[in-house]
Amino acid sequence: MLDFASKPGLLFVVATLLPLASFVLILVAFAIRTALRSSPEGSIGQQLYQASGGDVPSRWPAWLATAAIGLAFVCSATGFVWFLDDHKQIESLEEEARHGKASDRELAHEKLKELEAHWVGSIDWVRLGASDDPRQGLALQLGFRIDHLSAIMFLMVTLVATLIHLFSLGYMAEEKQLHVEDHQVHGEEGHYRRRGRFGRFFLFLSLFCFSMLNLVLADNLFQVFVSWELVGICSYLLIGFYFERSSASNAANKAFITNRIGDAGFVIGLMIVWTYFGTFNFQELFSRVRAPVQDSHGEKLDLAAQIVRGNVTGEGKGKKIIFDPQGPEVLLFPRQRGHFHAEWITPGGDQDVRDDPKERQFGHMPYWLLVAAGLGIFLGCVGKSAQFPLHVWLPDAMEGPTPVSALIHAATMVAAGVYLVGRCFPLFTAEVLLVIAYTGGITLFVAATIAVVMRDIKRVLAYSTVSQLGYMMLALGVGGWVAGLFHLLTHAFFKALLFLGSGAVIYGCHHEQDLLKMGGLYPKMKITALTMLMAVLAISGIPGFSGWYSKDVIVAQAMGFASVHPEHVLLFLLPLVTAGLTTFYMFRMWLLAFAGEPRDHHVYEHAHEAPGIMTGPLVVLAVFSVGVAWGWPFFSSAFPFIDSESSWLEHQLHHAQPDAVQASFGLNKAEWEAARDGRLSGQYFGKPPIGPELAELEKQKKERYWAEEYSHLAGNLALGVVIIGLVFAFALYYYRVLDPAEGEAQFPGIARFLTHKWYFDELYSALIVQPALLVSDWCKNIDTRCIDWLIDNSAAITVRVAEKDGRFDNRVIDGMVNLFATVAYGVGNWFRRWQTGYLRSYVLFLVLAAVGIFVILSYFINATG
Amino acid sequence: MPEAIGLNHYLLLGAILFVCGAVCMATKRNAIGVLMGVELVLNGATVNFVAFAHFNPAFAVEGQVFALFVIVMAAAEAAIALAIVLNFYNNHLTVDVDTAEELKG
Amino acid sequence: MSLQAFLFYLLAGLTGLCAISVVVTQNIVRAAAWLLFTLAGVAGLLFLLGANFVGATQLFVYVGGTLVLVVFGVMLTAQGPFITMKTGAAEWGISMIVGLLLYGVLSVALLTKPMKFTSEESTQGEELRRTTVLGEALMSVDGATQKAEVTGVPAEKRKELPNKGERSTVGYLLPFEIVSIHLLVVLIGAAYLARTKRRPAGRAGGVNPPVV
Amino acid sequence: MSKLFQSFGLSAPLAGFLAAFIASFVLITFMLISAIFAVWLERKVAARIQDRLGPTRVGGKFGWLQTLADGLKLLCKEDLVPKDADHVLFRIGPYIALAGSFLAFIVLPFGSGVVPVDLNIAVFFMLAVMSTEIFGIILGGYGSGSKWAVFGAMREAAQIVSYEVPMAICVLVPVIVAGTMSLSIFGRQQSGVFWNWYVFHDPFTFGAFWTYFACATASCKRAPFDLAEAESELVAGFHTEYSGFRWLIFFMAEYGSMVAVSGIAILLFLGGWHTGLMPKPWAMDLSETFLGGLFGNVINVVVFIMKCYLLVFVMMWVRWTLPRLRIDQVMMTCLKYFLPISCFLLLGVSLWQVGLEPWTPWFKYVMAVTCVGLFIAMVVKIVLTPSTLPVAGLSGMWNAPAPKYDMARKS
Repeated sequence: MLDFASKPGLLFVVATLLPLASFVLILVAFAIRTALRSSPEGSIGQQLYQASGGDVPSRWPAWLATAAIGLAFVCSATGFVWFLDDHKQIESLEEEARHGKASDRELAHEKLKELEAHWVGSIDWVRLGASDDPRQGLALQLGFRIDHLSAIMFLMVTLVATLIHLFSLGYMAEEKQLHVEDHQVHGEEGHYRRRGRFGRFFLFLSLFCFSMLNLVLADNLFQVFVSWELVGICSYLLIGFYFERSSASNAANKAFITNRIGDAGFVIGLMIVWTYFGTFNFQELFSRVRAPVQDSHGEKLDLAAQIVRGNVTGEGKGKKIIFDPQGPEVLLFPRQRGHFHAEWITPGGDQDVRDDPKERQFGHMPYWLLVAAGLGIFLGCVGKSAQFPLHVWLPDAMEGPTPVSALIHAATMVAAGVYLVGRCFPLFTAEVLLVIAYTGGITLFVAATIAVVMRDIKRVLAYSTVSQLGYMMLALGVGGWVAGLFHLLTHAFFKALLFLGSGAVIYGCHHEQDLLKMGGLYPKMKITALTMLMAVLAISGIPGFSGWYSKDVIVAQAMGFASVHPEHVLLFLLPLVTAGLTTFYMFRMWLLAFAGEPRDHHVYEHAHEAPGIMTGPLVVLAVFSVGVAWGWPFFSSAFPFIDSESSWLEHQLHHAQPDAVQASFGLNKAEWEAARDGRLSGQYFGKPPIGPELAELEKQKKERYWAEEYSHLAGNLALGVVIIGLVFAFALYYYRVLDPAEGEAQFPGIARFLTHKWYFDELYSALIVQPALLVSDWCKNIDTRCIDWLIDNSAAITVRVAEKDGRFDNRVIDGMVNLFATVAYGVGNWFRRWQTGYLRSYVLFLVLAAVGIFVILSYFINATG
Repeated sequence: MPEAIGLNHYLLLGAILFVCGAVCMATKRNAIGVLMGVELVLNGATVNFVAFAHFNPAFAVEGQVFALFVIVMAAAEAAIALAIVLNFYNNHLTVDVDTAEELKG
Repeated sequence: MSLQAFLFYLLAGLTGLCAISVVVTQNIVRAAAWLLFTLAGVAGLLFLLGANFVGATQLFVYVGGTLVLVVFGVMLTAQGPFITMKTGAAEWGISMIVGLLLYGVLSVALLTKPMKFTSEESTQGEELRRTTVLGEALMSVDGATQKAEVTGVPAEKRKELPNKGERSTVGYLLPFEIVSIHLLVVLIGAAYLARTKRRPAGRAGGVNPPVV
Repeated sequence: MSKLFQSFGLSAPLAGFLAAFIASFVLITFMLISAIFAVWLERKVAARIQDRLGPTRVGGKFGWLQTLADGLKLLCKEDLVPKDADHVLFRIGPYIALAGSFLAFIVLPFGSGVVPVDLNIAVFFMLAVMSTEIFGIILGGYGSGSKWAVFGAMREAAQIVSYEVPMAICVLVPVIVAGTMSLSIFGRQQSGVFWNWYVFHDPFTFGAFWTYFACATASCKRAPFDLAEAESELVAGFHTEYSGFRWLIFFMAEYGSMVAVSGIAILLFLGGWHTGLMPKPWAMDLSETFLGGLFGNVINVVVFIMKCYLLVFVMMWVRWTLPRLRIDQVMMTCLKYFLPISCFLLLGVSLWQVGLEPWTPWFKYVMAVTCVGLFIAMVVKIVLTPSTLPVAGLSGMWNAPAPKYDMARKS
């Protein structure tokens, strides 16, 4: 069944299904145990329940879940190696198919097809019936498509998840007890006591892992959406893991409801996509929206990978679209690319279109709807990735257990929004991309300012996460596709490390989260402190650490964009300034926690290092935080630790970058130079198409060119800002040259504004919650006064009518029925006497009847002749 | 004998068997006796069928086939009837059909 | 008197007498013996009519199978020294009168409306052919039988069929199979019905089931 | 034969009566002599198997006339009818049994054309009339008014009725191969060398022969299936109360049916009246034209009867060799083993005829030569084995070492 040799992509499917299997097994076991538990005292069920551990939380689910995700990591690692190997072959074959001898081309094409089929597969999930209109979808599919991005994401997710599972084994240890006292919940008799929920935690973790992996695996938007909602529900369940605490249940609700707003947008986007394209498959969507790169003869298109706009004229079969870069309609390419000529799509040309295109015909759709679809999908990402203005749920989500924060609310789920934006990049028009960029820019700045003043160690990290996600969005919006996703990967490691470190601190300090009560913990927990320091250095962008590589690319990309579009210079300044802020608040956190004198002796004295099962993952993550972005192998670059362009991971991500990025954001340096030297005449990724003249080219947008050109400059600038932030942090919180309290006193307005998180919660409360409460109060009044009155009265009338009717029924109708019954009974009684029960009499009757019939018959026969 | 043996001879014999069977059913109180009556009736029918088959060429096959079916059906009927009788005997310790009158009106 | 006629009268007389003996015998085992002779006589008549296969079947199934079953039934249900259940004289009288009435009606019907068919001389070859045709009909061999004429209309009155001369494909394989399945079902049902069951404790009364 | 009498000037019906009478007379005589010979044979066989000599005196060296003497003794015996007996049933029982057994011979061909009635469904007819034999037993057993007799009769009836089913199915196996139920045609089809015999036709007919023979033994109430008349349990079964002539008739019926079922086996499986030693054309010549056919017919009849007696001898051999089964074992053997086996054989032979018919020539040569080779080897072995002197003790009975016969001391 699982033929890995012919479909190695199934390795990733297996990796996805392993956590699902673990989830199902645990769930079934829990269901059985629950059923047994409710069986009566002394019964077999109860005995079985006691034999299987009774009320003591079972531990095997944890091991099962950990083993499942570990195995998934092994699967995805195997698959990744395989994939790289295959990809190498694919590249050489593509080369041969393009330039080889004619006889070899055929062979290369076939081999290519076979290799590509290794990593793609899908089945129909829900069939929707047949239709002639190809715009209507026929089936919702389940499928997988492995490219560099998803393969690397798989590795990252499974690795981080495995480590976090291991960490949780230690962190959630107290849930293994029969009774857990929740110090934050006060019942009638002191602290609230409940049973441990060790297994349940891992149950949810398993479901989450499955959903997240499925999201990465998916080859279509609908599957993404389903996984999207699944990770949402897991997030909800895990934030509310301590649901007895009102803060936790409120936070869970908040996260859930906030995400619904985003999902509403997502659904709108899905509807538009389904209506106009009839498919959710990414590849099919992109090939319908974007022009092909080259035609059937290998000639590159002038409008390669572009969204082609134009004006529609004519009716029916004569309908045409005349290409115009500002036109209100978008050309949709055929569902099945048969033979395709570059001349069909030339700037200023036209093309026949149909309202209901068949397989090989062109269609069209309004441009604004495409924008709306992009915005809708992005709104979903805003909700999931906690972007402004829907970022308010993420800091509150810190009510969940810390490993959950690390896995879901820092490393994986919140990054899903970024991942989806990256995946759907070809669907986004320039306007949408600008919106994305600005959303990211605002988010990263707002969150960083708030993080500066937070006292809760996890909140600092939460706002830091929001801010870093903003960086990624910004990068995607300004054309740094690789930069954004690269940052996603590096961030996953060091942010997971930061959270796990904070978890270790919280564990070591007996659930103390206030930074101001810590201090001087370094001698007590050296491993935690050192590993966290690695992460802090990484997130700050110190050269040589992984964050430096990714953040530099983002800043450079933003700088390139701003240099082409001076009106959007804010998009460069915000991330630059925020780089300093990031350094500042991260070091503030570290210094407050580990350096200096102990501020709370009660906390300090009881503090202790976490056990090995928790520090082990920290060390592994620290190694990755430092080195994940390094060049590989080391000797491939002269200065692997210093040259920010030598990152191996980044190069791998380049392979997955869609052509649309190049089309939308100009040429990169090498292409630009080729064009300048006249080697790229008319056949390149660019817009709008122009001749080979250099002067014309210069006028065009060249974000990517400048991004590469400025990369060192941007890196140096950012480094300068980082050093400033570093200096401030040490000055304020280590050397105490400046007093933070004094600073607060000097700017009370700003301090209050920041401490209240820019008043977002208050704003939402005033704008949405209060009006909603008011309206529901009205509704309740209408309900109780008007509608209930009506119903009460109509009920009384009905009762009176029914009484009359009942009397008629009893006397007249029942009387008739009884009469019939009496008559039938009497007749039956009379006939009864004929049934004697004696066989012999029956036989005699039979014979007599036969005789009679004979006589009668013979009479008739004689009479008729 | 005025005429050769013809169809009517056989039909009369069949009628004798039939009537004997009917009378047997009507007079026997032993359930198995009743069963024997049934067999006689069926044999009367068999004789008639085969006689028709012999004397009417159009029935040459049909008559014999139906006679065969009658024989097989009789076997089935006897099996099931005896099973019922045995069951009845097990419950009532008698095979008198007059005691089996519980279903009378 | 031909041999045919002599044998007919011999066998018919034997059969009829034995049939009457079945009716009048009070001892049920003797009745079974008379029934045996009746059945054997009928089988003889069937041979006389040239229906060899039916006759052999009559012997094989009826005498060798069914009747043995009946005798088994007698043995299994006879309690003590074979009680005879007497029937009242009045009932005898009524039954006799009714039976005679039936016989009268039947014979009158027979004799007043005599059916005339072209009787064929029964010869050895004819019998052979008939048995073969019977087998073919049971096996549904193509064209084994003529079109089934079960209405009993005499040959000379039959209308010409449109496709006269063609032999039809009517066969009895399907009925034969149905009868076989029927028989199987009946046998299983009979075995199920007749299996020994525990008697109600009150009625057992120390009577042991007959042992065979 | 009827024609012959008619040529003497007799009227047709009278000639027919006469012919029938003579035919039946010949047959009854054959049965009587068969029975007499078989009883003598049985005694001698039993004696030899049990290391005795058997009858030696009456009628000469081998006690030829012992049975005749016994018969005379039986005829002279008082004809007893028990007081509680149902006189009518008691008296007619033996005749019914004899009639069933005797009627079977009407259609049994002793040679090519040597048959009273050449019925085209002869084998079916034989099975049918032999099934009526039970009635004699049941009525006799019941009519005796003795519980031993009733029990014996019931067991007997149950046994025979049960064994008839696999026997009939086994008979169908060669019928399917031959495509006829006529025994004469069976005989003619198997003329020629012995590999034409249907027992060697295919594996299923080979199995069917042995199954048929076992079932036939049981339906003749022969050992080891003779529990219904086991002296040690039921005195003598259904004929406990019989004596004299009626008892003699029962025995004639039993030996008659032994010969009849053996005849069926010979005709269905073992080549009928053919010696199996001559190629087909010669064999046809022998039975039809050789010396006007008469001499051929005589040879055929002799061969057929000898073959029958060979099988009868095997039955006796089995009887005196194997121990008796319990009644439940008897029934179980039939219902749990023979019935499924026979059904399997029927199915198998149908499939063979449909799909594997081309294999038949190969199979029959190999099988026939192997079997005949084994048979000859067995005979040679028996002949060459030196006959041993009677020894004290039961040698080999319980696998105990035989007591050493001390020749030296005796001499």
